[in-house]
Amino acid sequence: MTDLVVAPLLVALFTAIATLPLRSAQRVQQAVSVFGGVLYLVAVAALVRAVRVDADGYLVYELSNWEAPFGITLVADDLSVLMLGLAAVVSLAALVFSVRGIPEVGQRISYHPLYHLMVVGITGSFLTADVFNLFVWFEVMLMSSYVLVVFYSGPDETRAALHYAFLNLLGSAVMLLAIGGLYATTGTLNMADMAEYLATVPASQTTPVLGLSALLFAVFALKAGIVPFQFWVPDAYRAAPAPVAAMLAGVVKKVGVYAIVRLLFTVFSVAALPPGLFGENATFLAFYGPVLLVMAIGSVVVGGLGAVGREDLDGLLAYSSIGQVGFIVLPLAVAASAVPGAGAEIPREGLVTLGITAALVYSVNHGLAKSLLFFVSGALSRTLGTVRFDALGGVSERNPTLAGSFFVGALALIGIPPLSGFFGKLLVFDVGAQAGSTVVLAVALAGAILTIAYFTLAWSRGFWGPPSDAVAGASVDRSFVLVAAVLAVSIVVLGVGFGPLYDLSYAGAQAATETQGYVDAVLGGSQ
Amino acid sequence: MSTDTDTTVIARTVVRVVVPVILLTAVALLLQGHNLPGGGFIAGVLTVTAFALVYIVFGREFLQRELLHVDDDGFLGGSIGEYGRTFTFGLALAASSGLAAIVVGELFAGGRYEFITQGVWFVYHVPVYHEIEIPTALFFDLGVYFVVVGALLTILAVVGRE
Amino acid sequence: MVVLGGLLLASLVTLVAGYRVVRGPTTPDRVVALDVIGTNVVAIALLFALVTGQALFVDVSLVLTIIGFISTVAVARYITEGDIIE
Amino acid sequence: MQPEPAVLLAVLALPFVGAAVTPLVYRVLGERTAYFAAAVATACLALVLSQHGTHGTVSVEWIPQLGVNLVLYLDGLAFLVALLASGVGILVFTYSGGYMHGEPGQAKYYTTLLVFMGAMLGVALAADLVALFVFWELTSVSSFVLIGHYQRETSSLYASRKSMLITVSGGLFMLVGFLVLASASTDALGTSTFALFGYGDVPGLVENADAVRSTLTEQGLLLPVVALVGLGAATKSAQVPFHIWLPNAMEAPTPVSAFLHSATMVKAGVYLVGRFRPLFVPGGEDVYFAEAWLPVFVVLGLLTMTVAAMLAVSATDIKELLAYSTASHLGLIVAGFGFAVSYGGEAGAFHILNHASFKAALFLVAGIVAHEAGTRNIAELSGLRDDLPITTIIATVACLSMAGIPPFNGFFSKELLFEAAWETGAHFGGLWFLVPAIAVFGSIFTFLYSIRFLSLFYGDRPEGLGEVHSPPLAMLAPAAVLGLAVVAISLRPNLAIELVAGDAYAAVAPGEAHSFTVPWPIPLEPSPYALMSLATILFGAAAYPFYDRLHGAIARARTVPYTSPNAYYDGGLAALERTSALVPGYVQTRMFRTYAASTMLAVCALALGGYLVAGVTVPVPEGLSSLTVLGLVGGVPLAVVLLVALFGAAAVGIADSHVAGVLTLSILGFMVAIFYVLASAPDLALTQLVIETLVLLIFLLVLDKLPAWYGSLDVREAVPDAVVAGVVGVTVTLTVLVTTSAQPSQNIASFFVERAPVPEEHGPVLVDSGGGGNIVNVILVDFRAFDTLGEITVVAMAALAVLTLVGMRNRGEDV
Repeated sequence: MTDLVVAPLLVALFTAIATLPLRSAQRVQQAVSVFGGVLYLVAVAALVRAVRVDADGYLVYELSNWEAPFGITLVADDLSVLMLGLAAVVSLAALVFSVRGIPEVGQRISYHPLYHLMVVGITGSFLTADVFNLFVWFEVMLMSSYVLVVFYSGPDETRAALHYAFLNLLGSAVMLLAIGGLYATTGTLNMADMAEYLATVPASQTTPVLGLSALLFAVFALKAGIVPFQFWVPDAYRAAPAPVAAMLAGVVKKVGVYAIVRLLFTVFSVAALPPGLFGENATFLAFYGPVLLVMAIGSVVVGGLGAVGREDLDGLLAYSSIGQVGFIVLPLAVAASAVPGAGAEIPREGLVTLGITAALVYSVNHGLAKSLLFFVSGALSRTLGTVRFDALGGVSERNPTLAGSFFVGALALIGIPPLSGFFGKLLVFDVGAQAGSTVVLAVALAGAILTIAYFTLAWSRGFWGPPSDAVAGASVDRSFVLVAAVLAVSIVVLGVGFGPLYDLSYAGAQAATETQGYVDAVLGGSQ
Repeated sequence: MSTDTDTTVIARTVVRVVVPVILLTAVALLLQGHNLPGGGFIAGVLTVTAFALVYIVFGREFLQRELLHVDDDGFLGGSIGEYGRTFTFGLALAASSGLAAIVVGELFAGGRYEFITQGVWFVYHVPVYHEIEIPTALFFDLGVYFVVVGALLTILAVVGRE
Repeated sequence: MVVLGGLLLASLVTLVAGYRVVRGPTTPDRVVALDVIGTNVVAIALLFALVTGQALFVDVSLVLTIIGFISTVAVARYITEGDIIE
Repeated sequence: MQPEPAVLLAVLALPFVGAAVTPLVYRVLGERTAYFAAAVATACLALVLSQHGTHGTVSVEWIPQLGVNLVLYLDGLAFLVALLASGVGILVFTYSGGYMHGEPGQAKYYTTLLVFMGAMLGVALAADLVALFVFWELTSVSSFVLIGHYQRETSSLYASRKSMLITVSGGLFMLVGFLVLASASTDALGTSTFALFGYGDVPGLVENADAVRSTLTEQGLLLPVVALVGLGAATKSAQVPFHIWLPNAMEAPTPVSAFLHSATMVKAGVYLVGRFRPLFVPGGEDVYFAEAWLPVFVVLGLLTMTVAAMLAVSATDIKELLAYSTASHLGLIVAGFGFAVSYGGEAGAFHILNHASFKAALFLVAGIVAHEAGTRNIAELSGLRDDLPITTIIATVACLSMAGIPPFNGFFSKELLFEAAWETGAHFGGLWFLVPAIAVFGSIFTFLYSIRFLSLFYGDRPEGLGEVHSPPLAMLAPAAVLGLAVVAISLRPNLAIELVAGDAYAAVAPGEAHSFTVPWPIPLEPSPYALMSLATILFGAAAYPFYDRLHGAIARARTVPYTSPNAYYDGGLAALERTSALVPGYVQTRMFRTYAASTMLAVCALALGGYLVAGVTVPVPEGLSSLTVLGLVGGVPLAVVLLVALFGAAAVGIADSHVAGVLTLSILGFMVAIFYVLASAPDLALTQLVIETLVLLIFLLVLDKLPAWYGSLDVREAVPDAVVAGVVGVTVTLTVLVTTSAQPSQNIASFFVERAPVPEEHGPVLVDSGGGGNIVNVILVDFRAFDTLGEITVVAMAALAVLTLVGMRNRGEDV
């Protein structure tokens, strides 16, 4: 049943369509919407199962019945289904949270369709094997997220959304330029076809491709909020309603990360550089290794430093997202430098897989933990009307479950065992240690210490201390507590039983580096 | 407030004549799209310009009451509600026509047709035309048409209201 | 040759009208100039259809002809009423 | 004899299971939950005791993919620490039953304490480095929660954050050390291993100590690994300069201080040093030196021993005194383990036991004093012996032991340290004699504050001291048990060594090791170390009359700027917050101009960097040399069209009003349409023209909502903007030039051209071809209909966007 590949996307799309005319029947609309979220999770689960059980590990779907590379192809492999799984879990949690967490008028006007269309965009981005189609799903994802960020339409929200929208529109223009250039240079839009072409044609014929790939990379980095493309992040996350912030930080950011991994490691890793700066036999990754490293360091430093001094929980979480994405990019930088031909002293293929595995594990952990933290912040904001630290305090006395969930999420991001975040940190450190890179280790340690510094600060200012008047008189909606608690439990479970997540991430990392497997799966299907 | 006195007779008369022509062109573009310049998108935009012309020359009230026969009952109702239903229908149509391919594939071709597989159906021995070509893509294009019409009119109406 | 000359002429007119759009000085000046450009685009499309023998471009001219005046009407309304939709 | 796997697992599981059910138990038992917890601890102790004398590994598969398993290892050292964790646990839980009477948050308190106990047992038993780290950090986190128990107090919040920052950060450094070690093990053992002790077919690091050590030395990683592991140990065991969190940690309820911050958790650090000792100290008879290891830990230990003892003299609060004293004694143990000679290991192993016995007793005594007398200020306390007779006896025994007076147990372990220090100093001679000298110097201060603490119970009872109650039995009994333990070990030190400490020594000694004995009741033969002990006591006694002066002098010395680690901690955090303010100040300025400029410059840098690295050559556009390529027929008009478009674009920038700007923009639209016509793209031309009209309408709708004036142009802003724009322009132009000149050997376009129309031979139904004459449309609705589907959702969302913006305006979150 290869139709399973397109199933999650269709579920989300039809849910969006179904919620559109139900605007007058609020309860029905919410029920349909949440049911759609559940169905999406089921569809993704079925797809994960199909890909994992299927011996090849690739499910290829050729839309409109046109064979690759001519039509648009969707590919579900270990890498994309891992990300889809994360998206399904976080999006369902955010959806349940939204039912009470978004003002009713807003839900009626447009929230549910926009939300599901965002999921459509995310799903399409994870699955597509066509660069232009990727652009389309990016647009779908971004268009909906612009609106969701500006949802409350106050002056702050409008400013944040404007910055978000303008910067990403610039990004879209750049992406279009890059895609046009890639088409002109390689004669194809299909990623597998492009990879095969780049691998077979001498480097001298495709010299512009590195620069074009750099343009694409910049756009993905913009989506992922990696320094120096992080400018939109703090304000947008702060302005967005909590479930949207959770989705942006938890999943949309990971779309950028996914795209970087997919394009750099699956497609451009096989492209050879002309002899020059990086010596003979260098591939594009030789160029990206140092670039990623610098960007990772910048992210860890800017995000970590920025978070320490914030006066409100949302701001802290937003800056933290910049810092945490640095931890995802850091092992990718090591992996890129370790690819054979990337100019590393000793190319170590094991390190490449390990680096990507670390990035994927960290992505999943960050997706769960950061969305959990945004939910707690949203629950407080919805109940108290503010998340400024000077108005918080004593939440752990008033609502131990909510506070406990926050604690678990914060510890997961710090990397305390046996939570899922610990293994993320462990793998990042391990990548640094195995690469023998003092810089990587120093940056990771500094970032981790900054993480402890800001989360202990948030905890002591917001959750301990004497309860403020606002906190003492407030009672948090049960659905918020439930969502937070379920995610907290899942973080503990994923940590204690880390094996399956590791297997999935490792398989994902292997899928990312298996260019030939990807090419064979996509192009072989038609021959 | 009637807008009848605001615009000149010339304008109103010209619009009366031109709007049907525009709509007819739009439909023609929609139908010929598969073989000649045209298609759902351009047809949709053209339809919207026709509505825009009515808006400008006759006013919103006239369009709602006289042409669409709806009352302006609030932000999500009235003409805006109608436009909303239009693009919803368009989306549903486009997506369903894609889904139909899967279903047809399951039923008749052993699951061989993927999402949005299009086909062409030729009907022979039709008087005058001899043969007619009916592309299934037409349904998809129709969806595109309704989305464009509904969405652009929504924007026009909402912004115009302000 | 005549057709080619026509194309050149239309381009020249477009150029002159473009100057008027840029310079103004009043909005009506600009609108009228823009209308002139529109008309010339119709001409260019038709001439091009003649040159290449592709009838397709007649469609373009047709559509432009029937909607070309909308912007003029809209701007006119904007100038007189300050708002184009009541 | 091998340990019983089920028993070891049960030891580990019991506290966690207990913790899980504690909230429920608390609902039933209320404050008597203390005795439930004590029962759990008793069960653990019984299980630990049942494994006395066994030795070996037990492994449970956890994450075999990573080579990480739950490997438990029992030997003398693990047994000793497990014994302390569960044994002191029983006493502390019982004591809490009295101490915590009427306190808030008891369910959380007992849950966390049980989690801590489980984690501590885990630290003691884990032989897999990752598993060890797991439990290690768990103790830090439970300590964080317990220090913050009085969560409304600012001082608790400060203390808990400090301990978390220092111990967890230190733990991360340790983790890095572990990973470097594991990475090096690949080269040393042929396979990467996290196991300290081998199990199954997994090799252990300690068993292959020589190979691991030589590999580390070769790779220059020996000192880094020792230092990283040492950082973990030093932060956890409050070694100078990381001792600063321990005095603040006294904000925790006193039973917690006794349990975590004296008897067990802080022992995790010294335990770690002991654990790694056989890996880094070479075995053999006449080994006096261990590369990297000895310098690091002897210096760290002796420094801490001395500095912390001096700080204890300057303390004004009894718990503060005990906290510094704890750090000092941990320094002693670290120094002991640091020495390569066997006495060092003996001193460390034995002192772990001794220190736990007397220090836990003293903490419980301090708790009784604070609880019953209502103050912890040393200056206000004196002559308590009449009010607290039994407590006084306990305190006397424990203080004399702490002071190192024979024949109390503290003396023997300190004597062993002196032996180690003297032997090492004498072996190398010269400056090395400083080592025993410093050991004596530090011990004098230990003697001083021990006697000072003791004096609280003797002398005159001050006027200001109010009524002092008798402590409840639940508080007195545990202290008495610990006091009796001190007496018992003091009476039969060699039995204690034979039963517990000897095995612990064997565990920290490299290679095969035997137990040891100490001369009881006092060493009779004159020896340098006996003299050192004598000197300590004599100097101490001589200096005691000047205690107050010393107290004042050290307190004043602490105020010297730049010498206090606390000032660095506080200053560091403050500096961090100041630096943090720079991020919104300089990076996240909320100025779109900066954002866009930085983003675009970064994009351009990446692209240009890419072109540069790949060595792109800029092709000369052929179009410039000959207009004919633009199309034989449309050549000149095309040039004119593009030229007009260019001027139109430029004119938009200088238009004097919005309407003028919008109308000028229309020129551009028309020119593009003509361009499409000339380029034979009727579809595009059509779309362009209709969209042009619509855009104009929408512009006109919103024009009067826009501000009429944007502000004047500032040259200082305009020039950088122009530069950025120029760079972007160059990048885009370059991209277009280099890509349009590329000649790919494949192209999917030809496929579309071929397949789009209806083929000659078609049946009644056709699905293999596009079936349409208009390729553009066939691509849109067939070949790439999926893209179109995405794009129409974008169009629909644009409508929803406008609806949302207008509909939600000014409603905010309040609706």
